[in-house]
Amino acid sequence: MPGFHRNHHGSMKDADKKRLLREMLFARRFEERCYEAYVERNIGGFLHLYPGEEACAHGVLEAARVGHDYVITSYRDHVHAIKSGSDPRAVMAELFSKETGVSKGRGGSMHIFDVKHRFMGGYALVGGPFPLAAGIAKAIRLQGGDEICICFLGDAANNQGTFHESLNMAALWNLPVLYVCENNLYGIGTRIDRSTAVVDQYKRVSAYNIPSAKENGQDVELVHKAAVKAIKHVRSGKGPYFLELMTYRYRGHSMSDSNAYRAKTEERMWSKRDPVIMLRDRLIDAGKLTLKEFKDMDTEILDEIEDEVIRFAAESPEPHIADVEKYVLAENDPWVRGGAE
Amino acid sequence: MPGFHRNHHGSMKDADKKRLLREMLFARRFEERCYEAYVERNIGGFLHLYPGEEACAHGVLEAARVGHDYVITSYRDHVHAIKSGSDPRAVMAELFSKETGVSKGRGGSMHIFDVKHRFMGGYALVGGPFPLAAGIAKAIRLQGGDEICICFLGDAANNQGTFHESLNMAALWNLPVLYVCENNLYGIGTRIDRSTAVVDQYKRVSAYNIPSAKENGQDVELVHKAAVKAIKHVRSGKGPYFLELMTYRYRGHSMSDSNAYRAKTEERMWSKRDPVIMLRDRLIDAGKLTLKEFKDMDTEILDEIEDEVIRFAAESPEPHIADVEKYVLAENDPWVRGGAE
Amino acid sequence: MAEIMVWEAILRAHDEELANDPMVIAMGEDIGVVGGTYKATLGLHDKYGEERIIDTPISENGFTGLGIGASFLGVRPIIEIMSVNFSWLAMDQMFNTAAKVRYMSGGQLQAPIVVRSPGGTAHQLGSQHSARMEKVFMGIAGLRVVTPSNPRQAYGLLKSAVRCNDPVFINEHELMYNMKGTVPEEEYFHPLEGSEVAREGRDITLFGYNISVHWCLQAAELLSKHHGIEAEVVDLYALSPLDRAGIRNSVSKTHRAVIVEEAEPAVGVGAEVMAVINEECFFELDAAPVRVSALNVPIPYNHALEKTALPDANDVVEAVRKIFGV
Amino acid sequence: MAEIMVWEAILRAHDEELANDPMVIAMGEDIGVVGGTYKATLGLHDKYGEERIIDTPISENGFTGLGIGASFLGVRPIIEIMSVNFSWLAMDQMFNTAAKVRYMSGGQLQAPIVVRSPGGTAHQLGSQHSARMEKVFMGIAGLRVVTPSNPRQAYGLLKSAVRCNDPVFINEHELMYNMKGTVPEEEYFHPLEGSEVAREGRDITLFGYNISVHWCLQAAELLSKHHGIEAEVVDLYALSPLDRAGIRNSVSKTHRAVIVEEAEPAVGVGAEVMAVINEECFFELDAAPVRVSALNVPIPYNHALEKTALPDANDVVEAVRKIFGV
Ligand SMILES: Cc1ncc(C[n+]2csc(CCOP(=O)(O)OP(=O)(O)O)c2C)c(N)n1
Ligand SMILES: Cc1ncc(C[n+]2csc(CCOP(=O)(O)OP(=O)(O)O)c2C)c(N)n1
Ligand SMILES: [Mg+2]
Ligand SMILES: [Mg+2]
Repeated sequence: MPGFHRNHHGSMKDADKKRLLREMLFARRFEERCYEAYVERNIGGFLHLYPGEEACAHGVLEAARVGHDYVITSYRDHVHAIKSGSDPRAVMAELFSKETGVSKGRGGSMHIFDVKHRFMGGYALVGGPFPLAAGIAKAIRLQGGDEICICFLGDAANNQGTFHESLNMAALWNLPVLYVCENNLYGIGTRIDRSTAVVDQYKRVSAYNIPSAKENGQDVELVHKAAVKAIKHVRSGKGPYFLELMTYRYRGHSMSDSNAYRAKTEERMWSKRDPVIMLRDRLIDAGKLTLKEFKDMDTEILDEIEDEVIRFAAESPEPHIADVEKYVLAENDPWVRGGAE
Repeated sequence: MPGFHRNHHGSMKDADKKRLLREMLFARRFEERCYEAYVERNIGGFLHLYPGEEACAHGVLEAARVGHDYVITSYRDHVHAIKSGSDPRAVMAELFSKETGVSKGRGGSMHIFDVKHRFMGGYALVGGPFPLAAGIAKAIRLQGGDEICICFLGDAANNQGTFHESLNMAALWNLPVLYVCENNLYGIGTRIDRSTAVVDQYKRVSAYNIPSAKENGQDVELVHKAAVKAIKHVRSGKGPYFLELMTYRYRGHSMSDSNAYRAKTEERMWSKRDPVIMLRDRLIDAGKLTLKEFKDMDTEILDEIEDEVIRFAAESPEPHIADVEKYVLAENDPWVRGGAE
Repeated sequence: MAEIMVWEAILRAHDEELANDPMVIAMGEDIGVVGGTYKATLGLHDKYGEERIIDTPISENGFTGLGIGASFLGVRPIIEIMSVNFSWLAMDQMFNTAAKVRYMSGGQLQAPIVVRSPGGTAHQLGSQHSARMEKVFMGIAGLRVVTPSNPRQAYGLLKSAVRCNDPVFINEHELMYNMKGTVPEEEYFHPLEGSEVAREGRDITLFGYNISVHWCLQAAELLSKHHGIEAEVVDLYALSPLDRAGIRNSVSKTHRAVIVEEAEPAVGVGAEVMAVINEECFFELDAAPVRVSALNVPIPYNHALEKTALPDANDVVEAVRKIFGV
Repeated sequence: MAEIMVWEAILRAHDEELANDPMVIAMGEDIGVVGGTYKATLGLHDKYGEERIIDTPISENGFTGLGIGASFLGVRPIIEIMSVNFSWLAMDQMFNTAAKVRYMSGGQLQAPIVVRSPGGTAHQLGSQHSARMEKVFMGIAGLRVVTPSNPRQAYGLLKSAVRCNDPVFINEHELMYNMKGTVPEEEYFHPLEGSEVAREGRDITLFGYNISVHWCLQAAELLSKHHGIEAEVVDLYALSPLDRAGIRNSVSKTHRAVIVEEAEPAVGVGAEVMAVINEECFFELDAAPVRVSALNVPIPYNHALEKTALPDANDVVEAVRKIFGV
């Protein structure tokens, strides 16, 4: 299992870098294994994978207090949950639609929830989390804590009206929310400049007087550094912040997408900026890691995923059919009868 | 009746100024008479009046080709319709809910429609017209005409998601639409800085790369000049434009609003910038008008409103009750039966 | 028992719940400084401050979603949507998030929000301000829908809704805010499920809710006076879930039913109550159940047309006379 | 008669209507370059260009409103909403504008848009991608709602919807895009009102629409084979307005009715058809009409739970057996 040490300061120690490398590699392998499990028909529904974008979630959440700060995102959510503290076994069990899944097999890939780790989901409506995140931040303010809410969303989501409405309210009420735009240049098959008049997302938030920055989303160290600054701003009570991370998804939007709309040259160019390889090579160049160690780490991860994660998911029980009507409404809520008597 | 000569060039001739003065005074008196008619219970429903803001509609539409360009706005719509070419008698008849009303008595104050003058309504959902205006502009492009669409909306409407969505599409697709923000500093009783993070509305549209300007909305000559520039931009095929006009409504938001939330000092300050008085005094100072002439004009207008407008509205017939189910769906549409046979 | 108006009842419920729990907040357009279009939050901004009594921008989906997000952490927002017509803008967050989050999170999250909105046709507000949308809200699993017909219910339903752990939509009526009625002096929580017999009768059941309860009561008086027909009036203050037992009990007694709804008929309260009757006590029926509904039109501005489009007590009387052939 | 799939039928209708009238356009998310999530617009971007085949930003209320505005000037937009769940975001423009503009303008404007959307539960898409919302659309005056059960209807309904001067919502089904069927070679316009008898029978009427027609047909075969019950299957491809005469005619013949709907029951197609039966031919009934519906739950991801939540042909068979006591 990846560890969950935290790192809230600008620069990173070698040990942290190595841990992050392992976490990102784990995330990569986890997602690749999901792909296979989908082909094997152990996972159903829509499946949106994260390979290529690992540095975004890892760099940002490395700078957060996971388990303390609230995290919310879209359907592309497995890795964010795991980095927030979710047990990868419970995430995989969810994908296998098992009762041991984080969402008890009711949610599926797009609806990973793990509230004890303050991972608040997993939403499938593009733009849906923008106001929810502002609301979580509003609750934090009312409750007087020093948590912040971190909301990850895609670039194309920013064209939804909720973006505008939520960012205005977040700024107006000075809410402790960090919006992270994972700009992978596409919303499904539509390239950003074909959907969006101003492609620099970090510039759009000047309409709300929200400070913002743009960063290379493939370099986990740069992401981390930018996130440390952003989080410091938000936690100190200065209101919302917007961080745009330039990244790329290797696979299709979801399993049914062939990526035909992307130029192969573009894909090749981005594959040279692989976040895992970049960090690996940096550590090797600095003499902190050998290729052999990396390969061993990889083998270990693959084994762990197979022996622990997949096995747990596969062997877990399904929900009871009789429970199908559970969780629609609160159980035995006394106010339904007008009070406790 | 006010005339509808057009004026598409920067500066205005004296005759035009005098005509505009008359039109604005007519608009003022028309609205004040609506107020009385409401108290007299000849007008029902919600009634939103325009006194104080006359220079906005008049300055902008003076620069447009009325009857050729499309105009669309919110519930505060009587004056925009009249300046677009609607017969004031038919507008008043609408408010009196008569069959001779522009919308045949079905619409009411918030739903003035006069399509033969290309006045496209009159909508009661705040933010609703933003995408409709972009759509009209899209149709213009498809049909290859040189019309533009002019959309008037309030400042508070800009917090609606449709603002963001529509302005992005208008910019992206280079649509011939002019958005005019009548910034009267309030959305009902909420002051702009209590609802909006960036109070300078013309700055918000940089998020869509839309050129914009801000102008004193009380001075019809300045408004006209700014509108000439804006309309030239839009009509020349350069895409959308956003014009913010700073103005003030004298009355409450609607008839049920007492204005209690506004400081009397603020109201007094704005009353000194009255668009009608400002233009009147300017013409008097320049020796182009005497106070006597102005007073005669006023009397003439008041008589005209009473003798022609109100009388027409009062004497017109109500819709037939039997027609209540008319206009729900198209009549005798052959495609309902699968074609013309 | 004090005689107060519906708006005062709603205000009192707000005030008590705000005083009771610091996590209760109120939000909506012009509910703060102005005190609300219908005065339901009058004075609360001064009393509880702007962190808890929140004037929102005109961003219905945004602020509803914000309220839902806050509710995940235990905040209990009472959200006013100024007119139900505007709620179309907020349906995404209400239905895609609030109504589903408990289920899709496997019970980890809940969205205990209250959304209040005037949901009927008032006088001459025209097509875009006269929708009656209770039927839209009551068709979606995961949301409770209640609708008060008097100040007591308006007070007690809001109080229970605030405390209940489910999202609750409260369908109010613009024409009823000034309606008077008695409300207990002591604190009172109205059940969110069930129905009330507003008038006992043996010959036929008139089902109403919100404003149509009053049309039913008027009709019942007229029927009694002029035709000797004693109608039972059942007040369906809970629209979701509906009180199947209450519906069955009354129809099993009277063997006839008329459902009175303010909305156009298709897939409405009338249809649903008829379906419940068909399912629960079809063979108890001595006559076909009838619905009295609005015409299937957007609401016109003209007053006479508007009146024609909407049902009233006379339409109820006519429907009952037709059933009895009198 | 060619055998083609539903998506091919929809594509053919698009293509013919685009060729027929330069004011016909198509718009929606990923309908252009990609050709549509379900291929309903495949190849049209190349053929008709990006001014007419428009990839929109993810702005459902915005682009629906834009389509409506364009339709005021005679443009005929075919708007795809990628999944009906997202249509909550566009309801404001659909209902507050498109459905009401003819009325409130006194007949001066009309909004001849077509909105198409897959509106059923597919396989394991979870709560936020599995709503069945036909009931929401069919309850509001001013909008037509149709829902094809086969390629012929999918083709012919879209063609008529494009030409019709009313706004039309077409409720499609994600699981049906690859369903095959015959479509006339020559141009064909399907009526936007009415119903079709998909199978003749004398003992009971099964009412279905869209996917549930197929459950009804399967059930009818099973009932005939195992129980000697000959069910008539009526395909309600028009949900608004409903075919009251068609409903009456069939029930007057069979005297029994089951309505099969994919959605949770409250205020749904089942309730409305039951209400129509009660109004049109109550005394023709030999048994209480029954609705077969989904459970009243958001749709779970787990496949077995999902299957449990939804009705199928076996549930229809069970309902009929219960009616006949066999
Ligand atoms: C409201 C809504 N509209 C449309 C969709 C369909 N959809 C799912 S993901 C997606 C693209 C989103 O792109 P982006 O925000 O850039 O995120 P990415 O998938 O690239 O991470 C679309 C259109 C949806 N789920 N919800
Ligand atoms: C969607 C929607 N939300 C709320 C309202 C209620 N409402 C009507 S006007 C208004 C204020 C609008 O202010 P602004 O846009 O500044 O226009 P102004 O009235 O000042 O001209 C509000 C909140 C509405 N009509 N529609
Ligand atoms: Mg993207
Ligand atoms: Mg304003």
